[in-house]
Amino acid sequence: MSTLSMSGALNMALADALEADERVLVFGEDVGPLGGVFRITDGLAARFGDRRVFDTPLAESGIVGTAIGMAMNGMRPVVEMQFDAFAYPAFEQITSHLAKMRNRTRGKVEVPVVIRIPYGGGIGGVEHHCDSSEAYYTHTSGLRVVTPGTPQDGYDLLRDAIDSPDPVIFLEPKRRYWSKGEVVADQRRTGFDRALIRRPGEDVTLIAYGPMVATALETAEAAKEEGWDVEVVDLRSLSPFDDETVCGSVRRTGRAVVVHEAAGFGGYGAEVVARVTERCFHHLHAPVLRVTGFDIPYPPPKLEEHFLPGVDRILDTIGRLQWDDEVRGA
Amino acid sequence: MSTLSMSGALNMALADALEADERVLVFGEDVGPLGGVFRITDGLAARFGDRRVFDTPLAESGIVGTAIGMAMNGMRPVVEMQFDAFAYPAFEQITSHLAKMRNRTRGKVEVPVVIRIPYGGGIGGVEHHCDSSEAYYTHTSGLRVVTPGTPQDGYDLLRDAIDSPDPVIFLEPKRRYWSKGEVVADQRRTGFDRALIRRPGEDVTLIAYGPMVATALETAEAAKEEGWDVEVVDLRSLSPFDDETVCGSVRRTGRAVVVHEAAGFGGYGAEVVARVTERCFHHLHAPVLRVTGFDIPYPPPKLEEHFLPGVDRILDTIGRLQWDDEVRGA
Amino acid sequence: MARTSLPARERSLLPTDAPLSLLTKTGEPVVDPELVMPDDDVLLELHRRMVVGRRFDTQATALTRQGRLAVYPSSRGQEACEVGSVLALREQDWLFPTYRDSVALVTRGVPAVETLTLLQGGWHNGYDPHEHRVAPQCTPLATNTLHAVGLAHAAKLKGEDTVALVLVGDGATSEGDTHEALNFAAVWQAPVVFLVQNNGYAISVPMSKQNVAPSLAHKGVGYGVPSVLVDGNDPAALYAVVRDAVRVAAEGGGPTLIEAITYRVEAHTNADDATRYRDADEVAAWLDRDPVDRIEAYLTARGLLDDARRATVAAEAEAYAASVREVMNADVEVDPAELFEHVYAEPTRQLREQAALLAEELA
Amino acid sequence: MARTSLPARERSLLPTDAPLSLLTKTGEPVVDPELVMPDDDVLLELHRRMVVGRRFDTQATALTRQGRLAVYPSSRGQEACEVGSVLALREQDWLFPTYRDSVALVTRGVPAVETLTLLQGGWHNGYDPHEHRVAPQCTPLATNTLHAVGLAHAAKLKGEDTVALVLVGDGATSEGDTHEALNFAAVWQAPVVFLVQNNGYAISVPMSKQNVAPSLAHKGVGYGVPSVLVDGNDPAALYAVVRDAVRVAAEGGGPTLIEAITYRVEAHTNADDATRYRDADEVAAWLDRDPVDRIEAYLTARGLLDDARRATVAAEAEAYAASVREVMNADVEVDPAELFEHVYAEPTRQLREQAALLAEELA
Ligand SMILES: Cc1ncc(C[n+]2csc(CCOP(=O)(O)OP(=O)(O)O)c2C)c(N)n1
Ligand SMILES: Cc1ncc(C[n+]2csc(CCOP(=O)(O)OP(=O)(O)O)c2C)c(N)n1
Ligand SMILES: [Mg+2]
Ligand SMILES: [Mg+2]
Repeated sequence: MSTLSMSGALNMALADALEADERVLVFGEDVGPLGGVFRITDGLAARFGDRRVFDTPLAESGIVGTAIGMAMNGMRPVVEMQFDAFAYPAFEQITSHLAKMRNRTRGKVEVPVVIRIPYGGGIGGVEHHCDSSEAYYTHTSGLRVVTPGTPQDGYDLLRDAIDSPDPVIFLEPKRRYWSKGEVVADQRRTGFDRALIRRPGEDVTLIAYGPMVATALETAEAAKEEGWDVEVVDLRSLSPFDDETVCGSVRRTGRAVVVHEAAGFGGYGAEVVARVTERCFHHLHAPVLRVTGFDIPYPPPKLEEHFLPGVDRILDTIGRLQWDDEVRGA
Repeated sequence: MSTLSMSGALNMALADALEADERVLVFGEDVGPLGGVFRITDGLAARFGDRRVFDTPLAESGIVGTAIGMAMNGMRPVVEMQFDAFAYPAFEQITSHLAKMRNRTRGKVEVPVVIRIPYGGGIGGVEHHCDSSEAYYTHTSGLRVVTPGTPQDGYDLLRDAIDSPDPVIFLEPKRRYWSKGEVVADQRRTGFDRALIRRPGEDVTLIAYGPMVATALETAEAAKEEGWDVEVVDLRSLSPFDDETVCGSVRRTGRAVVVHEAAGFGGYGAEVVARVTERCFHHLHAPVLRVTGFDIPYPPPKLEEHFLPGVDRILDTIGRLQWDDEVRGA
Repeated sequence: MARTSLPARERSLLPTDAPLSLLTKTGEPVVDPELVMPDDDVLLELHRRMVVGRRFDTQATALTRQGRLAVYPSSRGQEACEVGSVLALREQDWLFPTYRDSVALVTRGVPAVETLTLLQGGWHNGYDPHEHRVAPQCTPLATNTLHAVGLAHAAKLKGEDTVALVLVGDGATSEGDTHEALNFAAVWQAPVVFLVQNNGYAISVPMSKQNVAPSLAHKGVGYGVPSVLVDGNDPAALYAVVRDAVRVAAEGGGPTLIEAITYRVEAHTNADDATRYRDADEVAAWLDRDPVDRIEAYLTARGLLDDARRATVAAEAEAYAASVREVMNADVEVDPAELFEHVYAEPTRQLREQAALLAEELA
Repeated sequence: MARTSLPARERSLLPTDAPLSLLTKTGEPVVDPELVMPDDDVLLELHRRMVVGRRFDTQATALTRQGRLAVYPSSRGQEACEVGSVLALREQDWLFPTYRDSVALVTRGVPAVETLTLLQGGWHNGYDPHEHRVAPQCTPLATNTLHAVGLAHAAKLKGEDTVALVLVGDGATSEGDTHEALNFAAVWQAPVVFLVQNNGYAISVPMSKQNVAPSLAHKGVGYGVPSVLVDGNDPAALYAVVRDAVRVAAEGGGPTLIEAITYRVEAHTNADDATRYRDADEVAAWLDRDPVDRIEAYLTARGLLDDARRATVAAEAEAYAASVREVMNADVEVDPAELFEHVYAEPTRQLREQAALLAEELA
């Protein structure tokens, strides 16, 4: 066990995966000698050589498309998209091929590719560097979409993703790259597609993932002052969704709020609201609410604080959950 | 007024727009002499010449990217993507530029581009020819997304889309291209971004759009036998969403079902459920349910009937809306 | 095969002005210092497979009229490419075909019924790609070029002697993926061969609206990929050129781009109406350059093909067509439950629920 | 300018082996039959703008250290490209720059504070593109090539005499969009000039991992686009080559692809650590080819630049830097309400609700 930043944990996961399985390859833009613009692949090219860790020409469709071909030939490519919005050129390869290859070939062709995408805002990045693009991938059948909220999950989920026979979109919350935590290697205890209750509570379930897990936990602390005992669920796997854990929590608390950075309209939170409502309707004291980014392009650095869901906005939303029970009724 | 198929109505709309405004250009793959694989641009190249209606090289990012440049120079390009999945190569141009250009330039640069995309299934098409990709676009702030359910709306909405100063994703329900209806030209009465109540009813609101409008109306007829008086709302504009019309209906009926062809998980229907539930919670006798495609790639022709929402599946779902009111309770 | 001594290739990246050929359109042999005529047995095999392939193609078109296929994109007129390229592959090589390349598939040994599964609508793909080393037929244009490069590069990393041959159309060369694939292949010196079947049209769009360079083979220059322009209706030249490129790739010489000038005799698919965009005269002129007639003329003149062999081949083609008819006339068995089986390695809980729902509906 | 007689261009699509130049690295004039040395006043203007541009660049880098800019990608060492290309444009022409081309913007007349708005973080873009005929600085690589082609083609359709000049880096040439743009431009014969600033690196990735063709200019061949290879640290040659290409485009001669060989002296941005992937020696060798020194040496030898003028130019540069410091040191005014204003022509009802929500929070 050691104390690591999430970026350190991700780096360790890649190194351990490269060590454990020679079919694992790491490639993309600047992932070689530079170690990636976020240094997630730092030292890997030197350690594993440029046949296993290498820079590619600058073309995202090319990176994903060739990764598919390599996977068809038995490799396990782990590729990096430099920033969220720069994965869009690969959208056709991801949607029409990566997601569908197994299904169209009746399981005959597996494409265990992991696409690592640093996503989300909060780092003062200029336009195109802070998109939260999870909804594009979670709506695409055939993909797994996971995102860690802690360094330990950075390690565990990335190892799981690389081991998975399915293609995985691995979303890295870039504003949490430098957050530290204890990390135990090689001891993955929570299933790859399970949500986790990060903090138990009685009154309301706060559903978060990736960069918002820390914000949700902070909110839970602050909520104590208001007299609310908040349960925080970290989804971890956005697709498939862990109905059991999430609905179990909401049925207990009777109230829920979903939090994410992405624009709300048609965002991932809508799915969470829809399925939780459908499955827990009679346990709900109030509609499941969302705290999300506004329905606008990600703002410029000097305005991002107004966009990002923070403790106050989440508390306000919890406050709107009709705590006065008599209000309720058909 | 004349009786036209939806494809005829779309063709007439393009012709009238080309006639009305010389800045309108129509281009894409096979839209010239061939008139498009669905013949929506039939006759236009001959009538308006190959400077206004023309074939491009085969490259969708190229088509959308050059359309953006043309719009920057005062044109009003109306481009065709041949099938839904073949718009994906243009995803970066659509998401990072088309949707954002006005915002990033503080309104200084307008890009009034219309992207016509035949979408959805039901025509026995092989893989990649039947995607319902609306959720990718509706989640992208800055785009308008509209889809007609009738020939008249084919005409009206396309004219409105071309006149709009905003970029519009215009989704054409390909299985309804050949459905006929009365069409009045040049007399657009319903606002571009308004939903329409296609059939009034008392008991339950069926929310549909595009190819599912006809299916919803059929279901409403069939539901009479079960004793349910079904109201059918045709969304028309998927983004922005007409909360007023939809919530007005649901508050009246107290029950709602959303129908679409796309996979349910993270689909557009989730947004409808989430916002309707949030806004109408205390009027709801049951959770808002969805009838959608399964969470799988669109099936091969011989299996598509099992995938597509049909009258029976929708009726079954209406049946699950807890008609026995005493069941309800916290 | 003098052409391919590597240093020479490196110096001159430009393709020849005129397409390489070994047979004139009437079947006379051409002496080209850069190409060697394939052996007689290869030529006879090319002929046999082209005749069978064409018969398969005609049969498939007929099946669309009987409603047995949802759609069929014919490669009639392109048999030199379809057959010549496949026969030039070695067993361990991989083929990355498009929707138009059903004749290439059956030539590679994929059973007809498995080849046609996609177009019949029973499933998205009917064969085991690993068994035949044939990727699923690709519809999103040009995307298969990248898969081929990736597979070839992986082979190189593993030290396997495998070459990937990828087929694309003239229209597909305009897509960004083709460009990225040529570049990745060049930078990695991946063992991959790009064969562009320039059949004159991308559905209705003629070459003049697609590209204004002297040839599509010229595209290789910008990547440092040696390019060859070849007469795409000359099966002997096609075979020789692809074989050569495969050998170079296998020897570590990197990728080659081949443009084959050919013609799509039929409409884009049975659903297309080609009279909207091209003249009967143009088609007639190309019928005159028929690849099957050409090799037949040559082999006959050489005394290698007599009436007896011609009859044997024709009979084989007929028998094959009959067998295709038979399997395709049988109703396809489809199982709705299969819809949920292959989406993930293990169906998710959600998919199991949805499968149960459908099963209940169908019960 | 003999080079550009159109028939000659059409015959030979290949760029020259060596980059064209008009000044050696020590500033001696080169006689090139294909290029004409710009007039003296142009050379003096090139010099002045390059000195001012470099000072601007140094100032901007300094502003990152003071936290006044979120990030800054320096174009130090690339001033011949940044300034030479922009001065070669006519007023009615359009420029499509990238994030690296701030010096090009200020040379074009965009106020510094508007140029730096993006990097300062106040808004995504600070100037009115229509006013300056400068598209917003583009970050998604190569996507701007297509916008340039579209704008140029629309100009042609409207009968306007407008040429679009698009700037991209060496790395961006690998993206599919570059390929599609070159092809659309060629097929449409659009009045567009592509200038690739090959500064040796795409962040950390050197040319050897990006492209193995003899040059990036070779890419023009595959589209039928005439290509020019030019010394990117030679402002005289840069100006002459771009001017020429603009003239050809304006006269209906279609697109040109120019590759300028230059070098990024600073790291990719202030946030990058270039020591991880390149040697100090390499940088030193390029400092020796400095574009500003080069034109200064030439003008001094010609007697056109004396100490007095040098001092005037230096003073202008200092004064400009001071003004940049001043405006950039003022706090940016941002208005959260603006977030909702420009997403659509009219804010939707949802956006008005969201704006109200935020206003309430901030009240
Ligand atoms: C990305 C993409 N865009 C559009 C299409 C629709 N489409 C199918 S075939 C075709 C023409 C292809 O022409 P070409 O590459 O020359 O191949 P050919 O059909 O002539 O063999 C088009 C536009 C597609 N399949 N994929
Ligand atoms: C589509 C896309 N992918 C990745 C990036 C991230 N990125 C920003 S600059 C850069 C390197 C660009 O190199 P080059 O084109 O040579 O331009 P230079 O920075 O050297 O001027 C990369 C990879 C991006 N901006 N856009
Ligand atoms: Mg073709
Ligand atoms: Mg560069």
